[in-house]
Amino acid sequence: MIATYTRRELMVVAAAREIHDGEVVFVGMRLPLLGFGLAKATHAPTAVGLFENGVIRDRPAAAFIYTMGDPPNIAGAVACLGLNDVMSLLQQGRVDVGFIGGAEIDPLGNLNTTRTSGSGSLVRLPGSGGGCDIASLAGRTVLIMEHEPRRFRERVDYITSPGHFPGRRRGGPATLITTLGVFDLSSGQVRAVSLHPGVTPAQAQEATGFTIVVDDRVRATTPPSKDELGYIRSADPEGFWTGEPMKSG
Amino acid sequence: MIATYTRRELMVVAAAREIHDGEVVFVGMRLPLLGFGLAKATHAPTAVGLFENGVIRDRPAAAFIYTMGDPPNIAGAVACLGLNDVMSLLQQGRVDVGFIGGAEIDPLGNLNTTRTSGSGSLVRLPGSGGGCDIASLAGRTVLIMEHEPRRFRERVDYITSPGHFPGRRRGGPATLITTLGVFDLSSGQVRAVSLHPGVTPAQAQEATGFTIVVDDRVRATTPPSKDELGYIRSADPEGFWTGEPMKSG
Amino acid sequence: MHEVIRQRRRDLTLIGPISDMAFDQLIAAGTVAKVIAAWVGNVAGGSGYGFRRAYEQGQPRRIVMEDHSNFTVGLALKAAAMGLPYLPTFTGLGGDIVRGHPRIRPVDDPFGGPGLLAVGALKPDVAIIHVQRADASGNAHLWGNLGLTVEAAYAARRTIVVCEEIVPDEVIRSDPNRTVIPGFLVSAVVEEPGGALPSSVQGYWRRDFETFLSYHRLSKTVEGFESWLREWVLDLRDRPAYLRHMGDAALEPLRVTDRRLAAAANFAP
Amino acid sequence: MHEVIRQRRRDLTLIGPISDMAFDQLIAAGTVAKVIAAWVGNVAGGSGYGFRRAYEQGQPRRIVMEDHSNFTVGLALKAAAMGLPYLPTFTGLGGDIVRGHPRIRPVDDPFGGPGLLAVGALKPDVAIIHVQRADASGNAHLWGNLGLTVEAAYAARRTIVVCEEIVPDEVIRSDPNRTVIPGFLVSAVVEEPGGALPSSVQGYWRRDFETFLSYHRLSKTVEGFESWLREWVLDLRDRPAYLRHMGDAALEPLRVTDRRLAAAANFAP
Repeated sequence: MIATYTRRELMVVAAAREIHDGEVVFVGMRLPLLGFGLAKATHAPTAVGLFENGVIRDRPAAAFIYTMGDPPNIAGAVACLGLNDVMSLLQQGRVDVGFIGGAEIDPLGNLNTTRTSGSGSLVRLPGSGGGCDIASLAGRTVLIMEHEPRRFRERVDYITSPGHFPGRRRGGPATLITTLGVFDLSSGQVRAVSLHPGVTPAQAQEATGFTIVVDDRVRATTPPSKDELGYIRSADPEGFWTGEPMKSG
Repeated sequence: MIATYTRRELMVVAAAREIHDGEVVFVGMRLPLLGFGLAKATHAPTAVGLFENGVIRDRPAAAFIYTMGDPPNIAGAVACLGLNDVMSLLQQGRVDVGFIGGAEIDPLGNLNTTRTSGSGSLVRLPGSGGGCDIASLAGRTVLIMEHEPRRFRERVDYITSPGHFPGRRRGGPATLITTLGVFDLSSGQVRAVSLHPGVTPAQAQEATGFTIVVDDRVRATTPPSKDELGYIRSADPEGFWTGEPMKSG
Repeated sequence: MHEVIRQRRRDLTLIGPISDMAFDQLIAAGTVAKVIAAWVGNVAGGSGYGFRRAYEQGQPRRIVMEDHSNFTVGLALKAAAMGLPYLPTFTGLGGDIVRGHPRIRPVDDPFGGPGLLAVGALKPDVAIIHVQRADASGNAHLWGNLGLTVEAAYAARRTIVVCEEIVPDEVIRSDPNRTVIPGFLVSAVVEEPGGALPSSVQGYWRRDFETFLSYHRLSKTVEGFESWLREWVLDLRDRPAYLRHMGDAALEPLRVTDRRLAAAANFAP
Repeated sequence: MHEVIRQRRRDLTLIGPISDMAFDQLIAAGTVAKVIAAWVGNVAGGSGYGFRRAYEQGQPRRIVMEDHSNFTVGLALKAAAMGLPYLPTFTGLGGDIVRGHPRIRPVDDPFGGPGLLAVGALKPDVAIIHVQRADASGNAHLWGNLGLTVEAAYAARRTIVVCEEIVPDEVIRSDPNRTVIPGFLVSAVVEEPGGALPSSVQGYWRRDFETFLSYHRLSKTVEGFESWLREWVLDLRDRPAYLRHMGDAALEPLRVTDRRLAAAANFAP
């Protein structure tokens, strides 16, 4: 029997599986942070995490943090440098994988977190933060999205974090993890790798504002194990990030 | 009655007089370092000293140092940054005055500390160190030289530390302190401000490989006071830098 | 920040990579004409409603937004800190942030490599820096989160150091590598314990998360923001009054009382 | 450094701003083909005789010299550390160092300001860094003199950390701001107390000035250098042997025994 779990929890597990042992990971907050901690606790014990504010950790913070600058994320870090220092390492190509969230995405993996008129009226979003830098400079990127038609657009209003484009020097979107499934972006189209248990190919296509590649016999995302759930719930005891519904990025 | 003193000691006093209170000073080793300490102890108590290795001091080291990286120069410093940090402050224009020594000089205040064939055969000198950077970027520079004909040349073999040149952004050589006198370089020619006691205008001209401007009634460099000598001898008790003869730069 | 609002400053330009709710408050209070940043919102909750009202509806006034990534803000300040007109970078290529950007232009690699972007220097008139301790000359010890604090202090025309404690200069001299801002760059030193709240200060204050959440809730509406502004800014004279208004019950849990000291470092010569 | 000579390495390129006598020894021992530096000599005495013999007479072999200023070396390493092909600067304009330099070229300011120089990135194959302490993963605490240590470690393809002490990782974690080199940049960690002598290590070793002077005297002649090399390098197996050969009478006065500890910094969350 498999414990019940939220889609957020399943996404954390999927994010963790994108991290290989020994890799240098540009960690975001929220789900990717939990994914990094889960990967460290399971299959990637020697992975190292960089935060855009300059913090470098080889183990997650001992207490729950709301932002990467919170004191528990600095206490016990192996290094606390400046923003430009870790960005320089990122630009050097020393970062294997980075995580980014977005409000809108297109088939090339371009992310918009700046402004949109998709819903008719102009909506201002917070902006890039480090997203554009991770998208531009990491060895590969893993994108995390709420899977809704209005967010999956043929062309995003504003390219905050560049996806695949001619002349890209390095990296680009590799994987997209959504509330409905896990998708491969490496080919410049959105191809379903797995859909979360209970999600049909038709539902996935309906929830996407453009055509995706999804095999009728596409496998189901492997659910979290008891241990994986145990870790996630100890790291996010109140479900601040992993409870329903997902907080919008 | 005036205490006897060496020419090196007189040069230290002359160097100290080039530092105004409240100024940010790019300090070298040897005579300028003693001059900085003397200025701090007398007329420029609030001057701040930068060292090219990243050290920032508002008082001289408590013990004699051979190099700016020696532990006594770090202990008690107000800041110990990196080389690029202090060089960045220098490039920003935050440094009022810098001191440079040279093996050869020309009328424009160009200094050569790289290589020379002046004496016939090729002689390799240590090189720029921070000299070129100070000459290029400081608000003004004070040059310290052994006054010998072979060192004062119409044109130096190699411009290690640039003097006056068309299109200079900032600064340039202001004052030259030698074993024979103190000279103004701001006008693009070498003009005697004072000659050390006992040095005649003719001797100064003879010791210079090009024509200098020296008034027959040029004043004598004011000798060190007892207090000034007291400071210098406490800072350089064995005369490592201020005894005769001068160590070549 | 709150004093800036009390003084009814106008037409300010705000600069920062990831802004905290202070930006939202300054914007919603109408003090801001322009924002140069990579992310403006509430680090706890997401959207900054005051920022959105100003940007989307021009309430209480229109603002000009200069969008950046964290790295381009960092490079713009670093360029000024280095005394350079620009710094080159590869970040942003292929995206819209750098397209037609007033401070970012394409530039060639003089050594024949692929093209880059030049990020123009950004020189703030004033940088306000909160640190743990400084001496009376402004030599400042900062530890924990650094972000772009040092770049901002180097780049700015005037730097104001706000510290938890003004300490004897011997404390600063005991660890010159901890001095991230040399005093000769500092125009003023202010001793203001808790001056960074609701943000955290390593070893002194925890993040006041409740205030982030309640501000986020209230600032959803103009009325909510106005009442928040009155209660927490306009009706309070200064920072001590703010801390008194919070009350010990709210303040004490935020105060760091236990000790996790840095391992000894010997500077003996 | 001495082990490099014992292994009879050849055709090395040395990189550094202000070189200490180690450069002179490596050059005089014939291990060096090229030097990229701002200053090569003996910081105590001035001229580096081994360097001069190689440069002036090609003894024991010709060397190629790439002359720099301290800042251009610093910028070349910083460019590589930042993952950039170059960094711009104003230093050196009007002088001969930058004229026809293989790594320095004129470049325009894309914002229309005065012209600058571009210093090309310098990416060492190996950086050897001496620090006070590191953990087994290479996370290194360094204090005191920094120079270009951090830039070199970031820029190099491989970084070797030599430390006075390998410490438990909790010591490093207690002060993450003191970690100047993150372990994932480090290829190897070597515990070698006194490994930096005759240079100083803040809080551990004073400068061994006598050795600088005696080397300076002896290295005036080839014969003098050869005898010095035999006694202090070739006839000694390793660094402990070097320290034994120095003898306690010479070694003990160099050891820092008193304590001037950095003021406490609390990292408690």
